[in-house]
Amino acid sequence: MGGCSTRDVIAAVRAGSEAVTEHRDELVRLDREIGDADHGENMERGFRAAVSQVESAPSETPGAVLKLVATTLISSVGGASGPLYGTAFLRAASAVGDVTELDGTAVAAALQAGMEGVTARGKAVVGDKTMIDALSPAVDAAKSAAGSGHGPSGVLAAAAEAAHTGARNTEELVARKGRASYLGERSAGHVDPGARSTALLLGTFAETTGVRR
Amino acid sequence: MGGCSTRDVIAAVRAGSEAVTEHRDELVRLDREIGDADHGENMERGFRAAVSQVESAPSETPGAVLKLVATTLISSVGGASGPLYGTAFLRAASAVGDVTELDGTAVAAALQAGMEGVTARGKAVVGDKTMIDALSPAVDAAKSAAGSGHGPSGVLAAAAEAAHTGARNTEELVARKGRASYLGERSAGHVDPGARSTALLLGTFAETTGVRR
Amino acid sequence: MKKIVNEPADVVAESLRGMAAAHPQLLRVRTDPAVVVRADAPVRDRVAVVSGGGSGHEPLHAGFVGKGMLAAAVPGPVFTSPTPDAVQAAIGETEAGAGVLLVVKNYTGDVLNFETAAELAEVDVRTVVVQDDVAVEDSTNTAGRRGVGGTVLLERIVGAAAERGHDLDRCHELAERVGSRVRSMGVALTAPTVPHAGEPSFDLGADEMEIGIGIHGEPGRRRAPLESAEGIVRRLLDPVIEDLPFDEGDEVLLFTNSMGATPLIELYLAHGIAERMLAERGIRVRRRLVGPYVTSLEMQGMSLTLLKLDDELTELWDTPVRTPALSW
Amino acid sequence: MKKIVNEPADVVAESLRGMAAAHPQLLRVRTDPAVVVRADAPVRDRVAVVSGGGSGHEPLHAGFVGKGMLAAAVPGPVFTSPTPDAVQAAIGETEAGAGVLLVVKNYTGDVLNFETAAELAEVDVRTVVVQDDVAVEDSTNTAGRRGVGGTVLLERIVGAAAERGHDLDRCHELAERVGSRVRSMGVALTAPTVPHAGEPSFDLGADEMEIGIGIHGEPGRRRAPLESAEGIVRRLLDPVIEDLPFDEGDEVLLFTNSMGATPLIELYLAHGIAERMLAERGIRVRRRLVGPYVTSLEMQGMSLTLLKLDDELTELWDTPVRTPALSW
Ligand SMILES: Nc1ncnc2c1ncn2[C@@H]1O[C@H](COP(=O)(O)OP(=O)(O)O)[C@@H](O)[C@H]1O
Ligand SMILES: Nc1ncnc2c1ncn2[C@@H]1O[C@H](COP(=O)(O)OP(=O)(O)O)[C@@H](O)[C@H]1O
Ligand SMILES: [Mg+2]
Ligand SMILES: [Mg+2]
Ligand SMILES: [Mg+2]
Ligand SMILES: [Mg+2]
Repeated sequence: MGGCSTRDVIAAVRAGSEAVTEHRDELVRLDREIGDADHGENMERGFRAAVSQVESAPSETPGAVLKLVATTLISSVGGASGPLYGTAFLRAASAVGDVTELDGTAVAAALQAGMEGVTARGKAVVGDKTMIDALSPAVDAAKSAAGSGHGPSGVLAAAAEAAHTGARNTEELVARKGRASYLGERSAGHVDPGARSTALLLGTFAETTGVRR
Repeated sequence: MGGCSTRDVIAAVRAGSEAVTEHRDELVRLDREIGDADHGENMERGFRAAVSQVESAPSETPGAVLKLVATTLISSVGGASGPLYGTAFLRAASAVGDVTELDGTAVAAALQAGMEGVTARGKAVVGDKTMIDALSPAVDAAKSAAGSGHGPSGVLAAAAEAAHTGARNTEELVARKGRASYLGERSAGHVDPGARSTALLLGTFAETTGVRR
Repeated sequence: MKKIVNEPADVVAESLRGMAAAHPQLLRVRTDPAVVVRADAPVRDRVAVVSGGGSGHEPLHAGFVGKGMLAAAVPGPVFTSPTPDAVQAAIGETEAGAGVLLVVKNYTGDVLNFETAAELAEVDVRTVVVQDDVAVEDSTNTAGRRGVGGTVLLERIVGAAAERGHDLDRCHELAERVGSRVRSMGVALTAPTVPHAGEPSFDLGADEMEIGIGIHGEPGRRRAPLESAEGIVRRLLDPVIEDLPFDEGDEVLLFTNSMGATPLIELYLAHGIAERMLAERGIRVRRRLVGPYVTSLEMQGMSLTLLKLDDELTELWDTPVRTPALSW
Repeated sequence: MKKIVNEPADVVAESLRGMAAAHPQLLRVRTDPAVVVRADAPVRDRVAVVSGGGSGHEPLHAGFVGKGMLAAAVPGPVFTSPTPDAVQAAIGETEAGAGVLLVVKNYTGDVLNFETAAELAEVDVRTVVVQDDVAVEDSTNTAGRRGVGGTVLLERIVGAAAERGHDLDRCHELAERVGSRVRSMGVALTAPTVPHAGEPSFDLGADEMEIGIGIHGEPGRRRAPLESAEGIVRRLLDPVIEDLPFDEGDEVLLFTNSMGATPLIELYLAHGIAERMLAERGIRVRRRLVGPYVTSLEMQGMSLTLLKLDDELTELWDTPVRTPALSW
């Protein structure tokens, strides 16, 4: 059970990009139901750009990769998800500092910092039917997995599982933040697209890290 | 077998108005297929106005009624059919002069004058897929019926029958005049709305006059 | 039928009432018969340029009433030309000693009704018939080419000449000149729905377009599979260019027109392609107009119009205009 | 999907290319990131009023770039707010010593991206957030009211103030004042289709309308049976009037806006009804704007916006403006 290297982080970003491309239409469909039908398009554009940046400018540390992903998402996604995911990756980058390998605790700390970034920008709380509803339980699960000694892959697996449940549970919620909130009660009965993409990314990160172990 | 009085002509106009109202949707549909979907609307508007004019300002002669119908159609229909039907009634009015009753010969002459008016304005010849394709055989039939001594009702009945056949035969024609001509070959396979309304009016006139006899 | 209307029969009258309310500085509206007149009409010693036709093509024509363009517009029922007495009323409201120029789009109904009005008028009336639609290929075996997008360009340029004080002869000559140098072609992606008909004027499959349409929901010359913007623009532009023909070195005004429901984002995209294709042929675009100016209710589609400019036409085009729809 | 486009991903860039070709006198277009800038920018010692947001609302915002209105517009992808670096580029192109006023429609994405740009800017930047949509009833349990039609009025009036040389404080105060006095509400009869999504953003039955829609193809607050124009106008106007509220004797600007595919004939009809209803309440319409100015691609529908005027706002509204979409 080793740490997570720069190469591993790059591989995770690449896999994340493939996953959002593969699920592009699903995310568009979810966003069409309670939003403006662009979340899949936004995520695909952002992660493609991130991959091409990460591949063209070699980064030395996991933190540097995360930071490059952050600035690329901010300057290529737009919409609500661009600044939110961008800030998440930016805070995660700061949290991991310039170590060359992340252990389980560092991964959990990165997730927690990322979530705090999203909250700072977007002011959403749990139950508002946003990506926070996937991220918050993911952070809790990650911390407890790290606390019981899991490495990056175990921490991410725990986080992903919790995020999936959290995302699924957004279905019954009435949105209070983002575009879906305009629908009022009509927003219930649909999964939040941002929560879904968060769960998707964490699941992919967990898988990639698991394989590399 | 008597002549056709002013009252008879007024009754015919009223019946014509009812007929175009009843067949409004049919005429719109025919015009939608090869035109701009307004012929039924145009005819209904025009004949309603004509009836209300004719009923409000008492005319002394058949010619005066026809003239009032003519000017009302001209000032209330618009489109191609307004000036064409208007001119037809205007010329018919001139043709009958100020007699107080029309015999069969007068009716045939009125139809012939009407047709010449349409031709003068619209320059269409038989085969161009216009109201002329109903009117021209109608005039021929009217003249021969009058020649064999028929009164107004017999003349109109002959005219109406020929007009119906003429209208039906427009189906196979390629339009060379009016809006349908823009369709080129695609105009074939549809009955011309103006020919149909001509047949409809003549049929109604024949019926009313027949009943009044 | 998805429309913001009350009784279908009242659409035109109610719409004109709203137009009068919207533009009190620019125009006034007479009803029965319906005529839209420049607020300051009659303008003494100026030729009155008057146009009209069926409604449903807005802003054509009423949206072009004002300084530097039309003295009056005569709106008929939807897709139905106005009657002669309405045209006569417009003449009466605007004639001011210098005569009237009637701008008539070449449709049987418009021609006949305006012709009757001109015959009955007791003032000096001249008529120009616009027939710029190259989609009508065989104009001897048809009612002749339709008047479409070119009408706006003609109304602007002749309106400018009238505003400047040119006499009726000169205005008429200019109108004929514009008419002889302007060509258009249009395409529909969807059919419009006439309010009194209540259903679309023709049926188009989800992947079809109708090429060579007019502006009245008439079906076009032929139906074809929907293409990319590149393909569509080429199908409109090539026949327009070849008809006049427009040649290398010619200076033109390019008018990219939305038929109503095609949004500006698509229209500008198509305009950019047309500019590039013209540049590739060495035809120089000197002036342009882009927007929904000659429409067919809520039809999706577009048309392209080219006008071969000369110095006088260009200069008149640039003079000030102040109407609801065109203003500079 | 019935659209005049090539690759969906290229729609915005290609459309901007066409826009640049269409209006060489008024604006220039920078790509990567996409920014539309006044032809004569930067204008020394003038506050630069800059706005932007997702594309698909044309002419908003790029069509309002020019003298007397916006110094620059920042068009994002369709229905997606632009990124901070695009906003920064617009600031860089237009700032000329008097600071920048960012006009932001209240959507989470726009607010966050413009906020980031403002934080990173090294010049004096002030922001106004437009939130005029009364359809969002419960603004504490939502992302707050959306910015819709009122945006155009604000951009015009503040653009006029900037053109006149008012400083950033004064322009910002005016923007806040307009924002506090403007209210809007919209209805959709059909849904728009986002090019990259390829199908309509929501499904509406043939006899249904969606009330309280935004401008991004978001479904509205509720669905209702389609009504007559009278009914539709009343459903939009009443909540707008009651929200501020607008009272008897108030002087207002009435803005009747098409969401894209609703044709002018219907829009003027609706406008006339709104004028009458306001008159019945003793609210005095002093200025009006009627047309497709804040759209949602090819959506059929309309919105009504009321701005409570005062002498200064009226006077600024009337000053000259010269942009692709608004010009007097
Ligand atoms: N204030 C917020 N805090 C956290 N997440 C938010 C907030 N607003 C929106 N989101 C997330 O962003 C997602 C939508 O992203 P996207 O569709 O890309 O942007 P937009 O809403 O601008 O079109 C939502 O599903 C939600 O998860
Ligand atoms: N030149 C013409 N000569 C005779 N009849 C004509 C001519 N042009 C058109 N018509 C007739 O007019 C009918 C169409 O009338 P209508 O639909 O009311 O007017 P519009 O074509 O202006 O919409 C056609 O069906 C045809 O019979
Ligand atoms: Mg979205
Ligand atoms: Mg017709
Ligand atoms: Mg017609
Ligand atoms: Mg969006």
